[in-house]
Amino acid sequence: MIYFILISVLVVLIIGAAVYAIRQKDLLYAVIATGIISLILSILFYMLQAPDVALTEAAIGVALTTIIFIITIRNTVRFEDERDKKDKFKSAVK
Amino acid sequence: MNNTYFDLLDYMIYGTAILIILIGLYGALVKKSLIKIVIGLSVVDSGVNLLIVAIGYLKGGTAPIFSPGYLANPIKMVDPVPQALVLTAIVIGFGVTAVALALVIRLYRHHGTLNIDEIKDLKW
Amino acid sequence: MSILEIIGGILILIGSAFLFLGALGIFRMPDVYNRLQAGTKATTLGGMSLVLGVGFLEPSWMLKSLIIIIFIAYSNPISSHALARAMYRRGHYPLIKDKDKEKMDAYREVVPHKTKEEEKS
Amino acid sequence: MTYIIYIAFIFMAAGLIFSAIRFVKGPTAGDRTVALDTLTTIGVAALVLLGYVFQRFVYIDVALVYAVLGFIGVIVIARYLEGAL
Repeated sequence: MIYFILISVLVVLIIGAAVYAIRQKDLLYAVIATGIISLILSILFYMLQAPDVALTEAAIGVALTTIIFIITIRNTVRFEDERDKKDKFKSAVK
Repeated sequence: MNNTYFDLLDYMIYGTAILIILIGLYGALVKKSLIKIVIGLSVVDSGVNLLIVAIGYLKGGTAPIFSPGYLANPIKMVDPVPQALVLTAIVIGFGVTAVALALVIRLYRHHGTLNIDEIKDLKW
Repeated sequence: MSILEIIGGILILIGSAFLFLGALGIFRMPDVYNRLQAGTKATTLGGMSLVLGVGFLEPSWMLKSLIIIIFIAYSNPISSHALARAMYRRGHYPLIKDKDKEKMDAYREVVPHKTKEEEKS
Repeated sequence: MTYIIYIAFIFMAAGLIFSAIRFVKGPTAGDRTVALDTLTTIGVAALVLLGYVFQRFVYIDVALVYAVLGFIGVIVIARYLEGAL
């Protein structure tokens, strides 16, 4: 029964994070949401008795994916609708 | 501590994985921003990995790793083949994401925008 | 029930309670710095206590538990400090009166950040 | 002992829910990053406790890797917000 509660919470959180990552206009928040998706997915792999997959997902999904998305956002624009507002700290690329 | 807790939860995992795939597919097909499309592809990747691992799960099984704790008390193991496949698929998914983001940066430096409606010419 | 199991159970209860209180603090506190204080200190204590409790329950796991405790003890303060400095340099003031904000602006030579007027732009 | 672990799991599930609510509500980027940090710490604790429940010594390595690498994402986001990446 206790696993039912824990897995229900994890399932609700991962679906909510996926919807948030798709619907959010600010791309930085969407990237943080993908980090949360990766975290919850790692715990689900762990509960599905696959610790090696959970280890790889933790190493790649949390650290490396976040880093390359942040570098891309820093080199391009932060907001999905570019004409709305620019990031204050965006440095000139071109 | 008994391990037979997966009664209807495996169906729940299947439904979750399919729902995540559909959400990511919606994002990859509908959104206009290129980075949002890459995020959608990444979400699809996560859902596919979860689905394949959930297919290989066996009720009451343990991880397919030999260790002294297992040899003292042997019980049945889950299927190791989907785990090996997913282990490769995660790394390949990261490579795909990295290449796609590199192309996004190149496109932005050439066109000055990320909206795919404004990127029309094929040659760059 | 041996003495090690009793100690481990008490440590696990304390740890999970502090994890819950840290998350509740994140939910209830009014601004960024208070949330940092609740969400990092309380969860650091909670996580360390829970991992130590598991180490007491299974005494052969104690070495790996201590290694996890060391990693929590260095990774959590680093991330919280980096985040607090980023929010300060970005120009976020805590919930204080207006005349105290000028005191905070007096540190601009030491740590450059955006002032109250620049924040609006 | 079983009930103690049940209570701990219920506490951690409630903590996950509260952090997720702050992540959705939080007005600034710092609030959401703090929520990610708290989720990471609660995740490490949950992994260790699940490893005890499953009674496999190998499972603790996942929590170890998570504790080592989990804060890098937060630091990168903080450096980006600072404007110094």
